[in-house]
Amino acid sequence: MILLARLDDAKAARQQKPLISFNGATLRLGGKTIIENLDLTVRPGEFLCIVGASGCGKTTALRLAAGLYRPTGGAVTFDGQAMLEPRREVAIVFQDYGKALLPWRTAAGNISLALEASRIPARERPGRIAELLRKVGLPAHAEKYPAEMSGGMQQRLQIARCLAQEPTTLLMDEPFGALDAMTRQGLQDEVLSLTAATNTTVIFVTHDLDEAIYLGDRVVGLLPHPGRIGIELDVNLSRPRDQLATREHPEFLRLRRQLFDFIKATEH
Amino acid sequence: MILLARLDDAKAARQQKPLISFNGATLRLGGKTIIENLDLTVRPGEFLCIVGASGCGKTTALRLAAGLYRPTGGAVTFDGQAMLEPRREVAIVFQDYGKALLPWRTAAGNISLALEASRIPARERPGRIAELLRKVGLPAHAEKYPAEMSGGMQQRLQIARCLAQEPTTLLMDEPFGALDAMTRQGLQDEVLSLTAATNTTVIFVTHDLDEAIYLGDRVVGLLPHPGRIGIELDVNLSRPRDQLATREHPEFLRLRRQLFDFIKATEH
Amino acid sequence: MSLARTKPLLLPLAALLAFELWIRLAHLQSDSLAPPSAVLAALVAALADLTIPIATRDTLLAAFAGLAIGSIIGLGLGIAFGVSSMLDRLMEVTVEAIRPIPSIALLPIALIALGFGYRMEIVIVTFACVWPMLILSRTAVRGIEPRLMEVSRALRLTPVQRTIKIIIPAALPRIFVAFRLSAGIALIVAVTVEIAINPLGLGAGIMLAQQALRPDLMLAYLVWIGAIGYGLNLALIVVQHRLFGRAATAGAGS
Amino acid sequence: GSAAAQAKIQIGCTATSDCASAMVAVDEGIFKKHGLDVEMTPIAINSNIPAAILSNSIQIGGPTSTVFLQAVDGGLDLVGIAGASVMNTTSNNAITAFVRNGITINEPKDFVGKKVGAPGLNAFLHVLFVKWLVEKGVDPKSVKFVEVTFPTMADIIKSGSVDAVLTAEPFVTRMTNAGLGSVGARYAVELARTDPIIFYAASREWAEKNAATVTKFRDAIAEAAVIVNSDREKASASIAKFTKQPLDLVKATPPNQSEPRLKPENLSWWIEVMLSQKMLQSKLDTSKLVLN
Amino acid sequence: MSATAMIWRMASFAVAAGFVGLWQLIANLKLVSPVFLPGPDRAWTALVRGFASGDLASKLVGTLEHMAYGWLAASIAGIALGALIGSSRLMRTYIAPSLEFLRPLPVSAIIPVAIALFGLTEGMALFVIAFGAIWPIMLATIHGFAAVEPRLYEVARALQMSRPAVVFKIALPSALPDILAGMRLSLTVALILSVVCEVLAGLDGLGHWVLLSARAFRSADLFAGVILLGAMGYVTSVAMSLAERRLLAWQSMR
Ligand SMILES: Nc1ncnc2c1ncn2[C@@H]1O[C@H](COP(=O)(O)OP(=O)(O)OP(=O)(O)O)[C@@H](O)[C@H]1O
Ligand SMILES: Nc1ncnc2c1ncn2[C@@H]1O[C@H](COP(=O)(O)OP(=O)(O)OP(=O)(O)O)[C@@H](O)[C@H]1O
Ligand SMILES: [Mg+2]
Ligand SMILES: [Mg+2]
Repeated sequence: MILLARLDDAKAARQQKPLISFNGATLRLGGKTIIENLDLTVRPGEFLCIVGASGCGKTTALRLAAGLYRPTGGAVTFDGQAMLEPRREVAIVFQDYGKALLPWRTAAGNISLALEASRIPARERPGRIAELLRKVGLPAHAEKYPAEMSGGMQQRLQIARCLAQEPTTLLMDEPFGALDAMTRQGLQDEVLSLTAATNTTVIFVTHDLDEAIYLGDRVVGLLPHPGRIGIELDVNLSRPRDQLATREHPEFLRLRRQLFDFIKATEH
Repeated sequence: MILLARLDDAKAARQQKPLISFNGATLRLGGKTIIENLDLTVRPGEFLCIVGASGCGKTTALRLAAGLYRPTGGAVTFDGQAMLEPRREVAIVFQDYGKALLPWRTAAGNISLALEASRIPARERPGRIAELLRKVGLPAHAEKYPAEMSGGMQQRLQIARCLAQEPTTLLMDEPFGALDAMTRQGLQDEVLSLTAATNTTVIFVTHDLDEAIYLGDRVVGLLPHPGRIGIELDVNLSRPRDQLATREHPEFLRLRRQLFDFIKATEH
Repeated sequence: MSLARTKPLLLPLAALLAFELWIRLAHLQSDSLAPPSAVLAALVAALADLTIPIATRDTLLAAFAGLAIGSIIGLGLGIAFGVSSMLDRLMEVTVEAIRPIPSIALLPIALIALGFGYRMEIVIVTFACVWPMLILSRTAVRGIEPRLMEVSRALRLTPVQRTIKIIIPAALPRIFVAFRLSAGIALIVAVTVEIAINPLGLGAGIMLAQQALRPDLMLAYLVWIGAIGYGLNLALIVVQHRLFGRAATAGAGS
Repeated sequence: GSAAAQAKIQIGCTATSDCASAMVAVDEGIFKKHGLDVEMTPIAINSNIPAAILSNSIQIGGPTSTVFLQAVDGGLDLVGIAGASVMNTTSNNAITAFVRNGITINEPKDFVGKKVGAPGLNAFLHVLFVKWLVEKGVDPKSVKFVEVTFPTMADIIKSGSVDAVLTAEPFVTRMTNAGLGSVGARYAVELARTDPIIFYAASREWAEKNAATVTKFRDAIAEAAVIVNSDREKASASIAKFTKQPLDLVKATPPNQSEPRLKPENLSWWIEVMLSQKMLQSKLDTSKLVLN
Repeated sequence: MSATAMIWRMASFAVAAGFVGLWQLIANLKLVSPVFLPGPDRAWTALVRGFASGDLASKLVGTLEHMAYGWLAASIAGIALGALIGSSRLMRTYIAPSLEFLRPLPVSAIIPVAIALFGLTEGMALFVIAFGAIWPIMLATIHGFAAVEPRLYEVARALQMSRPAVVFKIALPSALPDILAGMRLSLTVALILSVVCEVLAGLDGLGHWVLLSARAFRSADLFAGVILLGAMGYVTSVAMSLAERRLLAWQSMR
């Protein structure tokens, strides 16, 4: 059911007008061009993955999409309007999870922040918080402060807070970087089913090629110095995906090899 | 040559007395037992990898080995003496790289800190710093401040600072978590050759099972709540290892499957 | 002068104008208040005949000397207390009991022990400057990212190295705030000592003007003191930007 | 000794006309004539003078009788060395209790329950006023005293925060002219005393070591006192110069009478009054208070 | 309070007692003239006598009231102004420079002006104390706002939080350690200024007691007042520590 719906969605999306689009976006920071002339569109409901070598500009591109940076050249638009400020329907999972949590609030309090921002009545919050904590595998840690949590737990907490926003668009910057393989796979599937169910648009930055292919409708590889698009691959793997079957699919392996060669070529 | 020497070393090591040993080490924090009755020994020159689910206590175990925590029960010894304070010959790569760098010093300045600590004369430092930056792939970023570097760059900078200490023991907490596959493989080989050349003892925490097997002489899997040893595997793969050949070796695949099953079993 | 530079002046100018009008219209007669125009005239006259410049030199000499000594002592103690919670706890009662003692209450004793002049004033300014420095630098040290302290432990930095290379730079922005605060306090205390006892500097000038029933001159001194403090603070802010430069701006994002 | 005589002598006084004799002696070169090198130091608050003397910041000071006696009572070893000013009809006339508009004082009893501002609690005017109340059979405890410095009196009377202030010229005239109230009582006139207001004092140690200097100082003060009492122009000029008050203002009020001689018995009335007001803890021996 | 905290406090008192012993020794050896430095024994006797006569107790209450109201007013105004300036560019350009001009004005010199404006009232005292005590709080708040981890402001932007929400949920809690340190300093400043007010404006309180004792050269009485001031400072600071420990519990976890 969901599988078919999603595929149809993807088809329909091709014709739809883009939700996020980079039109020749350029960004200079500290006298250096970090991103140059980036053209990229993301359709509503699409799951786009970005990969690339360390320092190539993935985080920067995501921050442009989030409205945290304004392009110094070209434009970034969301739903047809210039993206000059972050919007509430766009949630961002930051790469440096340790800094993005409020150290004086417990896990529950940190999630509550997002609920408060969307003016969810106080009595509804505890239920929502418990549900979200369960989703990211932290049901027993509601009363812990970030400093009392492991790196992976902090990362999951941040994801929970973003989900609390009930975003229509999710920007994730290496959200599973600190997680072990199992927890990671669980969360991958959680994010996939969640975004499929709510038709959420996702831009997902990762350095893990398998992850990018497993999750994405499309994978974009960035070239460094300055950041620009080096490769763009459509992922024609059926949904819902399966941790064993999908990863063994010949198409998966083909894409993996292609991306691997790309990344390898960009080093040095 | 090195290969043989290393194998012989490993053999000899079995008879040697341990460099680091946990003797029934227990740690309670905030009223909860995080690590319980941990028995583990690391021989001089050994490369030990620790894996385990998120929040199982890997970081905590490493901090015990580093002398950053004192066990509340049992003992942790280094070279026969209780490890009550960090020692200069033991370098630690922290998981939260963003917090472990001095934001007011440039990349070069951050590395310099370790050189200053070991009283390296000022005129020798620039050469050493350049060499270290090159090793971690950041030769062009000496004058950048941490806030101007990408996550992966910060992580590599921290590694460079630890190497600057010229440690006899290296404790690394998910040091490559923010790196793309290529950079990561390059650094894995760099660390391997470096530690082999200087016969450095390493405890390496990772959530990547492949990485653990590829790097380690031995892999330990921790069980959560409270953290204790669940599995211990010797990695009988020849050295030097090779990113392609080693990873395709049947022994590698066997170990991988074994670890995978272990981790899978620990989740719920 | 561009519009942006005049903006900060709008509020005080409006206030002064209102004050002038009020005094003139209400025909206020007071031995403590005078219209701003008269104050300005008195200020110009006192600047021209060098009484204010000389008094300023005397006050600043005492204030700076006390500030320097007090800041060093306060910083040293603040860092020590921030690093060693044992020392902090042991000294808590003593520090917290001595800190609130107003130096003005001890002035008669200070006068007998040290006499008039710079020495007494410097000692009292020092006493007053130690505490804000101590309290705020202690807070600053405690607020340092714990991971950085662990880095310094792991590198086995000596206590001196740790202080110079980690603690002070990490706490410096906050310490600087404390120093700016102390600079203001030093000026205030110096003037207060002069008003209460010490026959030199701006405070003595205020007292003399007041007793001579010259509210215009008294307020001129007051305005001048405000100007000095303002200039001092501005200078310190410039130094702050110089000191922290790109590291601070890079760290603070946009 | 002669060496000490050549050293500069600092004389500390408050900005009043009481030390006019010293001011005139400086201005007219009388000290110089007697071989003294003197400099006048303005001191803001009279009660700081004993401490200033003891710390050797000044060698000679002009404390009020009350400050001096309390200092000696507290254990400071001071001696009076020459007279400065004494109460007389003119000075007593200048002292009043000035009441604000809306308050009428017909007799001393009317002060009961009122809030009265004194320029210093337990200081000269306050002690006199309490003495007056006691003599008129009013319990001083029934009056609430607060401290109000001279320069703020006009503003405070106007604001109605106090009902009356104990004050002196030129403030009486200024406040009357400004229409802030009226004179409620001339208590000093009614007491009609002629005891010292302020006299020159030094530490006993210094005075005994510099006996010759003290003699020269007394001679110079005696000479200057004549000018103060007879030549208002000169006196006013010197006072204005020292206090930085406008000359017109100074001229408007006659300076307090200078009286260079100081005898031990001059202090006995003060001792008695202060004892009765519980301001002294011991019975002081007048003979030790003044250097002969 | 836990047992260990109790032991530490006892140890701290023991250290303070050591200092008192030293003071007694100095007094006994007459290193300083007993006229100015009475031993703790004489000061204690004077303290007991003062309380027995009921005088000292009423003065204590007077000072406590001045301090408490002044400090509260300063805290509320300081945090509000600091938050406004720290979070609004408009305020920074229009208001901050004027405040920087007022900051160095010595309270002792403001008092005559305040009396002219407010009369000799408790309101005047409140104004003067708050005027002096506001700066540490305001400065600390502004700095605390500036030092918030930039990533947290980005989180707030991403959540489209309203400006009040950003102030109350992100900036204020993050600045809380700084603000509390500022409030702690201000508490002392408020106490000192209460005394200054009492001394210079003749309001009833310990400051006046100390002043009269100093004027009457009763050093034992003076020290009795000083001891009370120290004790007040200590008690209020302990209360402050308790509040800090509660409010900053998260900080000790780091
Ligand atoms: N300071 C602390 N106080 C209380 N509990 C803590 C503290 N630090 C860690 N813990 C708890 O100890 C457990 C182990 O944490 P640790 O950081 O060692 O996990 P980890 O294995 O490194 O996980 P990850 O892979 O996610 O980094 C977690 O459940 C965490 O909540
Ligand atoms: N504030 C800044 N000022 C100057 N240069 C910056 C700034 N932020 C990032 N850069 C530079 O921009 C480049 C891209 O950084 P970015 O963080 O986008 O990389 P990334 O692709 O996310 O890398 P990683 O995978 O390591 O996180 C890097 O070379 C970095 O040094
Ligand atoms: Mg990045
Ligand atoms: Mg960890």
